[in-house]
Amino acid sequence: MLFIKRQFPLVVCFVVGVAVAVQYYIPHRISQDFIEGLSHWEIIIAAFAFFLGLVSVTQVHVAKLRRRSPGWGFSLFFFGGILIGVITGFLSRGKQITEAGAITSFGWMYNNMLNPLQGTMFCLLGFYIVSAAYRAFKVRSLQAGVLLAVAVIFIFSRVPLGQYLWEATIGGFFPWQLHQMVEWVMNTPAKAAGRGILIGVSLGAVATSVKIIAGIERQYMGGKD
Amino acid sequence: MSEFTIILGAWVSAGLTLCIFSFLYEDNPLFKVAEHLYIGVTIGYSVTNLIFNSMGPNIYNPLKEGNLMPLLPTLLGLGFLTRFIPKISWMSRISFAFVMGYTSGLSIPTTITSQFLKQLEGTVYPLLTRKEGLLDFSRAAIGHDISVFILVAALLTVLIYFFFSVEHRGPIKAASKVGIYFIMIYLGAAFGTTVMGRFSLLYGRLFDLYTYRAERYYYATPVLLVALIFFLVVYTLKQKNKPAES
Amino acid sequence: MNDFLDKLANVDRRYLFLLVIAAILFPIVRPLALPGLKVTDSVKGVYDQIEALPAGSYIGISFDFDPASKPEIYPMALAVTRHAFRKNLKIVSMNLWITGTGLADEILTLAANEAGKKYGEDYVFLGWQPSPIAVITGVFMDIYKVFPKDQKGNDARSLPMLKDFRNFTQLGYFVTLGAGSPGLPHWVQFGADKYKIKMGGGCTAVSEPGYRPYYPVQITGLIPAMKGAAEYESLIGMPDKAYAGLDAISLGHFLILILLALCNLIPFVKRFTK
Amino acid sequence: MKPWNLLPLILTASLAAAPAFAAKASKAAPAAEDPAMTVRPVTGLKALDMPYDAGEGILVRWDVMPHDEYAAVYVVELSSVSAAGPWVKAKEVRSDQGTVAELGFPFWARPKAGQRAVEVKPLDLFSNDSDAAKARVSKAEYFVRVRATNGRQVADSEVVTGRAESDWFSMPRLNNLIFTLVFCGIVLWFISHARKKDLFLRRIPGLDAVEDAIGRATEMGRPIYFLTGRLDIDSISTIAASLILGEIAKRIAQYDTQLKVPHTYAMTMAVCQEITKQAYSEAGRPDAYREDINFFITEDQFAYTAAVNGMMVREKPAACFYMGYYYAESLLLTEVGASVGAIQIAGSDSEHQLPFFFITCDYTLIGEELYAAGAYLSRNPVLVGTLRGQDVGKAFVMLSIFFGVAFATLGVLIGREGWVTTMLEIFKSY
Repeated sequence: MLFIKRQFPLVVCFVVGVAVAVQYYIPHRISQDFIEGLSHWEIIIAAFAFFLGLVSVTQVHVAKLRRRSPGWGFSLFFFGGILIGVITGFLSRGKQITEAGAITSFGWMYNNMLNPLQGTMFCLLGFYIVSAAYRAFKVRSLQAGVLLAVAVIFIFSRVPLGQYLWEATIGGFFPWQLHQMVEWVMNTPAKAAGRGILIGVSLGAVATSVKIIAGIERQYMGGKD
Repeated sequence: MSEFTIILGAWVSAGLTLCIFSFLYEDNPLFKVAEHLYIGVTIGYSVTNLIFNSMGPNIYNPLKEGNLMPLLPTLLGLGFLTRFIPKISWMSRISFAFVMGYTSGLSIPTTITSQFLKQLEGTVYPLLTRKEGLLDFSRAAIGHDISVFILVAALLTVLIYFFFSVEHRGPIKAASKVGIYFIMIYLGAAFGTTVMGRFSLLYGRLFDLYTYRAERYYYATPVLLVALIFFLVVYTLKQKNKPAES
Repeated sequence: MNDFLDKLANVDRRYLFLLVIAAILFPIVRPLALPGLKVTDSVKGVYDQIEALPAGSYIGISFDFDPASKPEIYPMALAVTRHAFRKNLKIVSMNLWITGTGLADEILTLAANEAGKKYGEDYVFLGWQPSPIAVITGVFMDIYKVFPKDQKGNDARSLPMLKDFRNFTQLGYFVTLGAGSPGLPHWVQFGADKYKIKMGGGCTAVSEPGYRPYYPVQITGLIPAMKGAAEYESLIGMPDKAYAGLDAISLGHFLILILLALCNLIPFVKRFTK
Repeated sequence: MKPWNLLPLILTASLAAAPAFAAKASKAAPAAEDPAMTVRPVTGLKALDMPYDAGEGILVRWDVMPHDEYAAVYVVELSSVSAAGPWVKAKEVRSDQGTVAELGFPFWARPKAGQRAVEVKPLDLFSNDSDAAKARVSKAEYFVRVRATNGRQVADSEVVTGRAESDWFSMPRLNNLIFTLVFCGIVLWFISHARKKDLFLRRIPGLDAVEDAIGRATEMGRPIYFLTGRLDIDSISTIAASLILGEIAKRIAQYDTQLKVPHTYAMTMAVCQEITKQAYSEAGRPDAYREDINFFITEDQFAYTAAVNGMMVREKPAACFYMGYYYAESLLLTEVGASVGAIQIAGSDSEHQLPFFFITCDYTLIGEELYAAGAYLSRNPVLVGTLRGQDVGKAFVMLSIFFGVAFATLGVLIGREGWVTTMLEIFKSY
């Protein structure tokens, strides 16, 4: 019994890992069907696992309601939201537009509730980028200074008014145009640094994957029982 | 799409937008309502999507046609659900093992392709150029050669910065210092280019709110805005003379 | 003086948020038309074609976008429609994105009321039909097979403007203003290339790189994102939402620059006054 | 590198040069037609399996014909019925096209030069997209013919048959395989040899700050938040983040500080529950572990962000950890975290969000540091061994870049650009 509990999962992890890695170098039809099949499996497993999440979030809000802990009223809105999503979804069988081209209730919910909520949360970034710049962009060191200088030049040059002011003031002293210089910074030093980071990440990712497939990193396997 | 649903849509959309914006002022009941409603709706949306667009076509239909393919992944999926029953919750480890093995196996070759080779592809160039058989020393060519040199130097110094098990002393320390500055240039450039997108997002939302002020929508935005401000004032005053609730 | 600087240095961020709202909302209400906008050839490529059309000739406009891409495409669509009405052209319009039907209708009615144009005589809106490729190929052969009824439901053949109009090959010029697919690539491949009519397009910032190769051979002009829309608005001398958009983004950028300067200068100024 | 491998290289160069010369000549050729220039059927026609594919392509090859200089055009035609059967036009090739180089294979996987090479795909011509048709079409045998023409005269070649087969090894990805084996080998070697001596590790400030961030949270009696990123467990960044959670949970277990890990995907939540439970029991405090440390919110990006922001403002956490891959919501989280005065430590490999983490968080782990954090915190000799392996991997990369650039420059210096482009193919992905 111990083998099943302790060793078998590691064997599964090793076999699946090696098979999927080797598949990349085999163009054969069987290998293509194999990887398509497995990614299909992944979708099905994720679908089942979603119920774990559903139970977890419902438990939190049911506990709040039962214990009347502060803010329990808002959990009603949470369950109301689920009902709205599920009822409109089932009424329109998951479709936002009918064949005839009319918008379904699910489509209406998506356009007038989900879209505005997503769009508005997303656009809070416009506010937070300003407050972050004012609070955090202080030049504490030369490094932060370089970061600030490059950011300022990029912000300045991305807008027509910026180019206009640049040409009106000190544009003449430079042999190149503003956008040419900005593009050079983007395509040479900045891109090379970005590449260096990505190459570093690729080595880290491969090392982590090897540790997992080889069964060295097995915290996810849990304890003794 | 009758006129009524359009007007109702405008009021609901403007109302929810203003509730989320109220979070900028401070955390308040209206934001909590919008937040919990938003979480609930997205979960309802996920459940609907799951049933109709994922479980249906991937599990129900194939099984109906006698294809037993989805049985094994269904077992692995059920393995996750054994976490509810402590006695057999060890079975979930087999499902974990499958998922972790799949991810690690898939990521090794794809990472080498997209994050290693593709990045090298754009960096390993000759430091000299030749046109029609002659070494080209024209201004453009020299400029290109210098750019290639900077490209390679930046990449090498950034890689040196990421050395973990080597003492950063002497030449390595110097190179890693240069690497840090190249990283700062990258961060500055990335920050600068993202700012524009954020403001056009904000412009889009305020543009919508502005359109919903029109008479056709029965002045949705102004009415809701006044109601929101009134509510926030009352709420803040109530907060001041009552000790903060948790 | 020092405590004023301290208060300024860590000012409550909500004042900054008010500044941001002001910077973005003000140009929406009243466009500032900030300087610096240079008109590019690709936008002129569309403007010149419409400008050259004699009064009374047909122009086709397809509104291929949805609410999500409204900030970028709505202004250019409005500008092109206004330009067509000012040149007294007869507009034959339709849309490939079902979710954009309401917006297309809004633009046409707004521009028509402004220019005093009548539906059925000066412009026609055929609406949406499923399967875009079939629609595009169909309208170049016989529009009445694809659109027996217009978007408002009356019989297309009965509209006075369409009396002697059979299909899109009779258009003096055609413009598609879109946010992705189905859109410009399909109009070029199944429409303009096949039936050799002059065509132009407008697109969002994210799809511009993909559409750039079509210009100038397969399309005479391309209006790229909000900047292109603002250029078109300046060409027809009616600064509106696109200008406001560009102004808003410019003001936003300059707000950040001022704040960056401020938060870094305060420590220096404090050192002097101490 | 076997010598015969260079043969195709030289032939390709000459072959590539010949048509270019031919094209130039034809432009210069007088308009008057030379009666002797008759178009003759192509010789040496072969229909082979297209190498390194899943059985979709047939590689049609035929000799370079003398009349190529007069800009002849070749039309490759296929028939699924018979040698005389109805012919379907597969591809049209001018005389200056159809070289081996156009197939896009690196030099170590390129078919023999000396003949024209054109790929045709029966699936594009004969299948109606239904799976049954696709399977039948790709297994069938086809009759192949090449029609040479110069606009007036037409000469058909004899008919050959060919079939597309599935191939077992993708030779063009040989460089990818070698780099992968080298790296995996280095990492495994250092893991097996890591047990003996203790290795030096440079300081990562962000990770040294973990200890006092937890201490501060304990003093203030406020919770600690740990986020594992926007992606599900099918991304290696999320796995790295959950391994770091294990290390941090071990430290938190000793103090009675509340740890909260809000999740956006259920599979990640399940894995993290197991890792957290294991961490608490390894720290000797299985009693302190509570099942609701890891909890699910929703999969939607901004609903999750709104919920976490709401929690932050209401519970005012003392420390926030943002590990894993993030998208635009990074600034929303860190800006609200900063407004409630939390110590914020981020570690991410999403290069487009690093600037926002860098300016708003107290410490930021950049790219590879996210993958080193687990080993760095655990100080377990085996895991630290992998860091050494990663460094040796980086040294190997730097050497190959250095020598790659040096050889390329040398190649240009002594005028052998052909060598340079060929050698640079090693650093490309196929």
